[in-house]
Amino acid sequence: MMVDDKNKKKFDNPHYAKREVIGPDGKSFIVDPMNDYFCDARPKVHEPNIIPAVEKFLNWARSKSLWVLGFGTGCGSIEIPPLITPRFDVFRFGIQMRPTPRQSNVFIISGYLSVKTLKRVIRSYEQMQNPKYVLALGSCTVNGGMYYDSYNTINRLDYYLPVDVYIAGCMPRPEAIIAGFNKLKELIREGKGEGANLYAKNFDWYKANQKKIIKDWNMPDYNW
Amino acid sequence: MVNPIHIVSIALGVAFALGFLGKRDKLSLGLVLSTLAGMVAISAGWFIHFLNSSVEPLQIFTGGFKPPFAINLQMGLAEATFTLLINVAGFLGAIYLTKELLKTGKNMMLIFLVFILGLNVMVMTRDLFNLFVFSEIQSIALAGLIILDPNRKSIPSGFKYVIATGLISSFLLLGTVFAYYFSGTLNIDFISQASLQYVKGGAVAVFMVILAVILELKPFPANGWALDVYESAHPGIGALVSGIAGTTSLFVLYKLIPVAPFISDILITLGLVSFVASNLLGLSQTNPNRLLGYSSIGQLGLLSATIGMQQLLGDKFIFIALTILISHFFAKAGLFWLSGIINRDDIKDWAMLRKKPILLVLFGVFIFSLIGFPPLPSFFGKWSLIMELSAGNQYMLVTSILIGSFIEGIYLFRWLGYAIKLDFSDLPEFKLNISKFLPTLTWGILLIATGVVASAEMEGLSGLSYWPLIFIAFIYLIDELPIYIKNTLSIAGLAFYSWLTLPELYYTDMLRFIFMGIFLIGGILTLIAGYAYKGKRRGFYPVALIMYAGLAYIIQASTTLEFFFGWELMTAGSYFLIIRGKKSINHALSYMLFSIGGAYAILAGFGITFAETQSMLIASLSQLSNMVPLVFILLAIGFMTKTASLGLHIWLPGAHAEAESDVSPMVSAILLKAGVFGLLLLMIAMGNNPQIATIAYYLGWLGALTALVGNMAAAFQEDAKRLLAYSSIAQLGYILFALAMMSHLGWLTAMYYSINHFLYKAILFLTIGAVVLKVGTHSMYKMGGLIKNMPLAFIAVLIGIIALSGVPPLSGFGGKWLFYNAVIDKHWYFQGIIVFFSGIVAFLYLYKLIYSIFLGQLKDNLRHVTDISLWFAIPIYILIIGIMIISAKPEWLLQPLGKMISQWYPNGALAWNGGLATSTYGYWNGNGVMITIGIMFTTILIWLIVLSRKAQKVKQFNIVYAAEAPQRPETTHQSYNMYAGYNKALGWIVAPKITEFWNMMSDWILSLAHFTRLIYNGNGQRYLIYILGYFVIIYFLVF
Amino acid sequence: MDFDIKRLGFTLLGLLIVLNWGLLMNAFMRKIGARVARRIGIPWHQPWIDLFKNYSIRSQITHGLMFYLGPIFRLSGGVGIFLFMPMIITGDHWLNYSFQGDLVLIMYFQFFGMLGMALGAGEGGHPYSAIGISRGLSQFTTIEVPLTLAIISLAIQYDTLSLADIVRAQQGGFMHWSMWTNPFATAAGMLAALGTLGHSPFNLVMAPNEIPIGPPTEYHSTFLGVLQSNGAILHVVEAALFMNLFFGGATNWIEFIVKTFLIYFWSVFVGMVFPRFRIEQSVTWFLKVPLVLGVIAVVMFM
Amino acid sequence: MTQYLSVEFIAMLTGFLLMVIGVWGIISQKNLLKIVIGFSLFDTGLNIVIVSLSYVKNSTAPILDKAVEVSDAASKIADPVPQALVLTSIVIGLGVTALMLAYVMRMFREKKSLEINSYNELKW
Amino acid sequence: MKSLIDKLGKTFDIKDIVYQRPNLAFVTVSKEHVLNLITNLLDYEGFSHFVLLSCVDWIEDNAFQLTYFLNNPTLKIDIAVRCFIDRNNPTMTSAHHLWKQIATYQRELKEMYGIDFPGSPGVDENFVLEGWDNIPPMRREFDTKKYAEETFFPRPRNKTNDPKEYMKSKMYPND
Repeated sequence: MMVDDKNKKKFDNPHYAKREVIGPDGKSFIVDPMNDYFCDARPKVHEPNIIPAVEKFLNWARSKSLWVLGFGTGCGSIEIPPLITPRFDVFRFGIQMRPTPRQSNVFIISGYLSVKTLKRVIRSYEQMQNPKYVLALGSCTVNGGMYYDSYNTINRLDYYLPVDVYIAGCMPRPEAIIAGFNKLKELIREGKGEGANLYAKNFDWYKANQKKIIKDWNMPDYNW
Repeated sequence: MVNPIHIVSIALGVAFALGFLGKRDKLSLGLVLSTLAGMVAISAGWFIHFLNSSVEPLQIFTGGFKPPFAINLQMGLAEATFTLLINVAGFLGAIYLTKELLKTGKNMMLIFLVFILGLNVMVMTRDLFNLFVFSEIQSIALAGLIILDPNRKSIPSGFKYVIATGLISSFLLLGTVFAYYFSGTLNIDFISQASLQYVKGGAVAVFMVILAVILELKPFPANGWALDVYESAHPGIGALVSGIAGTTSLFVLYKLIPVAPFISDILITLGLVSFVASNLLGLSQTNPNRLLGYSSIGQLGLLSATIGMQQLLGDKFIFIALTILISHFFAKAGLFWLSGIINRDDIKDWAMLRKKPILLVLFGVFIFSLIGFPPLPSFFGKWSLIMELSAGNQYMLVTSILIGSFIEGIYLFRWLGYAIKLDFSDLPEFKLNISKFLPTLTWGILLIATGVVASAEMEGLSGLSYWPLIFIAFIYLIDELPIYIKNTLSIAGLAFYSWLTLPELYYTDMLRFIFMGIFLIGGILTLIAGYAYKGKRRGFYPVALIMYAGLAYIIQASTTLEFFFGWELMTAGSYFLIIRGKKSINHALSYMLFSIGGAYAILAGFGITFAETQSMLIASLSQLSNMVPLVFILLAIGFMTKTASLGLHIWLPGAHAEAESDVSPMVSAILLKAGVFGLLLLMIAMGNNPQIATIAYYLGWLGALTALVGNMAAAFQEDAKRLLAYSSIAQLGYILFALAMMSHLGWLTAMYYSINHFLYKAILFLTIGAVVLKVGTHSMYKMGGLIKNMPLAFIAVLIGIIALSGVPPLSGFGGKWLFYNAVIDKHWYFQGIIVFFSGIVAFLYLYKLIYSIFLGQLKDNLRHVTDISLWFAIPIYILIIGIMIISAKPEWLLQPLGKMISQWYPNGALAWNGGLATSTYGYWNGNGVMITIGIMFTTILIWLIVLSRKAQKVKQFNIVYAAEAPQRPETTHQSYNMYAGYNKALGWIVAPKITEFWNMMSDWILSLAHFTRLIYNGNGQRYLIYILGYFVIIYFLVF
Repeated sequence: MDFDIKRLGFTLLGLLIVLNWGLLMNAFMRKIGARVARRIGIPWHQPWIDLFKNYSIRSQITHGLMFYLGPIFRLSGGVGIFLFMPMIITGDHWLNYSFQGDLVLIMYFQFFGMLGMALGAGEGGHPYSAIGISRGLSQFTTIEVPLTLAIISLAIQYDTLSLADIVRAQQGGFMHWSMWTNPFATAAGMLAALGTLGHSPFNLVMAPNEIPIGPPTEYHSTFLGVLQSNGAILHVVEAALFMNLFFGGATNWIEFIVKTFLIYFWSVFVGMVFPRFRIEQSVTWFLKVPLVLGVIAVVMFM
Repeated sequence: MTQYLSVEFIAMLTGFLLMVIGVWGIISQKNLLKIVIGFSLFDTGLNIVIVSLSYVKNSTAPILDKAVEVSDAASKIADPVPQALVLTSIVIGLGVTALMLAYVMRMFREKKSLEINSYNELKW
Repeated sequence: MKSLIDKLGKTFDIKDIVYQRPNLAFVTVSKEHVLNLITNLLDYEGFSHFVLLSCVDWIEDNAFQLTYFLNNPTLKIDIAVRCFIDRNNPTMTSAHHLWKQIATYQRELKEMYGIDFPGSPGVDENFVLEGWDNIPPMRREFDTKKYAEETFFPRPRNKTNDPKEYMKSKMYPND
């Protein structure tokens, strides 16, 4: 059965539609929320510090202070709380949870990502500041895992976000996650944790992939 | 000089001649009018004659015999005055009734003429029986006039009138005859010489005579018949009944008092009961004519009481009685005439007056005259009355007069409020008939003129210059000109006055200099903002200037009368300023009521002072030795109505919040300081008295609680201006607290706070007012994010709130520092704690104010709002410069203040070393702190700019929103009920108990009024029973 | 005001010491918290690393001028209190700029940073910021009540509002401390300190679980770095305030460090034991026992 | 005892009695006409009282003619003043009564009722 | 239970009665009578609790089967009322006036199967999917694997093993 026009759903968020409002002086004007309420600048590539020694030191500091965004996207998020229990205690490694993406550096995509969640993930990722790292957890983020044929779950995360470390398993145990963090630290110290710049460089490609599956794209291209 | 008998003769002659004129009504009317004019001329001639020379009164003996064999009339100054009043009123009343008289024909004109004639003879006659005859003639004529406007209502009321007056005159006749029987004469003078009160039976005779006259004055409750006449008769007739018939009866009463001197005491009681009760009943009236009837009866009651007080008042009696009488005479007739012009049955419809603004002005003049505002005559009358009564230690009388006046104020100002504020678009257009307008206008002008004449008679008013008032009158005359001309002139006027007074005050009196500076400079600054308004802004400048004139008078006053004059003038001006706001009808009324109440407290206080010291100088307050606490409390209550201390504050929030944008700072930053100034004067004068210390202690607590409740309530407001208004209450609470400390540091704090509060509250109110003008709403939660549109306003508010909150380095901190030192110095720790606590509560509302308006989310409809008007920005930034100077160089302000206060409290002064102030406890270097913080702030700013100079500028929805994006700014702006948790915890402190208390009071009074008025059940017979009962009861009271 | 380069130098050195001690103290406290939960916890140098990390973030966003100025106000507030507070009482070197104002100045200067931060966070436009601020301000109003009572009690006791003089009056031995001479004021003040230092149960302002870290929700990178620096300074300085008021001040840096550590530890210790209060609970809590203690303290010296 | 049987006393008593009856009529009767009659009675009583006051026993009318010399007029004639007064009073009483009746007429024309209770729209 | 069904059978044309458990029965009625039946059950038989509304796609029979699952909380018995609707014209009367929450189920069915419930509040709004513009995904003619391969950039697989064979070769290489 094909979808006829009558049943075609409106994808626009009614709150973001252009609207005519009347100002206090009685003049009416158009408010376009997408332009007026959101910044639509493109992300910039932030080059590393020109002095290699300084950059090396800063990378060391970054690797020792990984602030993780507390955003559980899928079933794998159940594996994250054990990390901060006495048994695993990732605080030892300079890893801690932050409740807001503004202050976080690491985004753990914990398991399968539905299209709906992907939209939120993209928004949160873009709200994080450069440098930022993505840790993809579980086979679902590698190839879709058991949801490989689902109509609503992505298969490969790296088409949508630059992934620094994949941690395989369904689900990976906390030890595996710690191992993943160690790998991430190595990468950062080697200066390879430039996911944010990669994202900015290949912005159009990522955006095209994201928009291909997110049909109701009702947000600016880059969520500052 | 024409013999006064010709007043009678020509009136009678013309009355008879009218019968020969046939149907020629216009001619008849012309004849009647010219007759009345002739009568006016005769009485005016005699009036001038007696005014110029102190000649003996003229005695006219009819029939050539001397009394007791013939009737004699007397023409003296009093008679000339009253006949003049009667005849002028009759003449103008006839002009007013031209149309009606022409319609009903010459019979009515005849009756009208006879009515005036009867009144004239009643005034002049010295014969008791003659008095009876002419009073009957007058009543019969009046009974005829009542059906001039024949409607369903006037006929029964006329009938009630006829039987009631018939009964009353029968008593008069009976009394007259018995008086004759016992004294053998009918001449009043001979009867009084016969001292009938000592003769058995003779006393009853004169009692009957005098009581009949009293009953003619319609005392409560034997007055139902008169009220019906007032309500149903044509207002033109009502004017005559209330104005001249009442006046005549009063004169007759005055004339007859020597016959029965024993009645004086009971007369005072009867009069005051009538005064208070009628005014109380007036509260629940909606029909303007009946309302005026109640008011008339009340005034007649007051006047008859005044006649009873003849002995108490001594020399002043004539002046007092005459000023109050004339106020009543002009105002009541004028109001009735206005009622006839409007011709509506509900006082709410009087908003119609606004279609002809001159009528509204007249209405205002009449109302203010009845209440007794300067410069109208009754102001001086009431002042002298209270002074003299206090001097005689008649405090009960003072109290009841003030209570009655206060109740009268309630309904009169409610009515005035209706006329000024209610919507009048639905009401019909009306034509202003010149014959109706002219008499009314004449009355208004005469009222003001007599006020000016009366003021010249007053002692203790010499220090006041009338030039400001003349200037204001001039501004009123050019009201039609565009706003910038009037504004410029007003500013120039204030500037000129400042130039005239300030330099002189600077060298002579620092205290007055500071307050004068706040009033005048503040006035100029707030007026600058007025340029932002478009159009003509009718009526704004005169009233604003009246307020400033009143304030200036207060400062310059050296006598209590001058002070009170200025105080009442300021109240009147500010009332009109407040009532200009959009929804301020009720707020203005409650402001006025609290103000009148406060003013009467002040009046009573001054009266007691006068009683003891026999001096009207303000300085005489300090010489008081008896009843010091009472005077202090009375005056303090009066002043605290203006400073809106807890309990007396409920008028303020609404009044300030609803006022116009540039009026709010006038009434908040400037006007409230008048109360502070009053308190200061009071404490300077009486502070040395040891009895005051206890009261001051409680005042301190009151100030602290005011501060707490004000700030707490401000934190829970959603209306920006209401928030600031509550903040004003709290700030004035601080000042009251500091004043009550009565120590050097306490007063320094109070003065410093007064100046600071003026600066930052003017900034805040002006800015918020300007913002409100731009965004069109007071509700803070409807604003938000305006910082980008209105940077100027934001900076102003930021400076304002930093200064208000007392955060260093701005000037507010100085106040807090002084406060700590003063509190510890005075050992008022617990009050101090409450004050500090409330100071911190202030952060709640200050943050809410700036956040809800300028930060957070910008709303759809405000996206294109522009910055505040330049005309607002100019005064705001001038004030900001003032704050900055005081903050950086506090010693420039504090040193002279300290020097001034050392006059009264030399101990505990601050020691200054450059910018470093040292008290007994601590030290503070305002200058150094400012520099240190400035350098540190700049350093950190530079550091952050170096680090994050490339920050991406984002827009309002680019926030972390739990992985979503906000949908609407309205739902994202966290402002409404911002301190819900705090409200849950401590909101009980600001439960509106005080408002409930006042509401309960007003409910009680209203239900009492309603309950009492049920005695007038409309049955004429019942009214007769009241008359008889009154007669009997008074009889038993007297004998 | 004469410019005095030596004083400036000592003050800056003192600031550096306080900053580093504050960071270290934060690490210690978190370590203690971890040990209570039977964890190992962060390395002792973690705060420095976090600070470096935050200053090294490459991109920033700003919501506007006031957002930008907020952290500056905040840090100025922290540093300002430091400047106006005598640190080491012996000698003249570590008195900072306390000759410019007394205890009242310090009390009210606390608000400078709070207000600026609140304004900056407000411009961020985030509702959580406003919620956090409204809670913080609400709580602060009543925290100040017992604190003010305690301070007034001390001012009556020592007949001065000068902090340096209060400290000097406590010199001469352990038993001269206000803690012994004025125990009720100390008790009231230390209970108020729980609120001032903002640990559980009075940490509703930040409340990471419900309104993600409250006012600074939108702050990140360098802005957050500034806020962190301020946090380190402020914790030490506020502990130093209580030290000066109640515990005899400090005559050398060792004493300073020990005393501030213990005072700060007091709030952490309580925080470890008690869960978070709701806002109306925390607001009214200070008006119960601490208020009574403060009133007793004042009455004793009246 | 004899003084109570004198003419002037009986006249005065009658007058007062009439006044009381009149007042009773005014305040108790509901019919407008009866009220007017009551008033009239009251008035008449009043006039009788006035006349009774001027009564001097064994004296003549106050007319100065041959019967009464000017010199002993004061002792011979009745007091003339109350008589003059009573004339005026009667005239005025008549006027008032007429006015009342006129009012009653118009009221009746207006409402077709002579009941005083039906004319109390104006109250309070 | 049985008596209830019998009683209902007198009024309604009930077919295919299945007594699943002592306290659960499935009944089938025609599309037109479903609403009458559940209204009757709600109003007279005390089935005040609406449990769920579900759908089965019988593509072979060209029909959707709707199941209204009701519960009687006092007697603790459940009844499930089934009906078949035409697959080509999937429209059903809305029952949101009986229980408000049915609207949500109907919204879900609209999204997942394309069954329309005219008049049901918000029936056209997104339920789970955002921006779905293909045929409703729970219809059996929708090939979800094909869709996923076309849309989600499947990662190319290096090698596929049949688990049974692979394990066998690993564990029992000799067999």
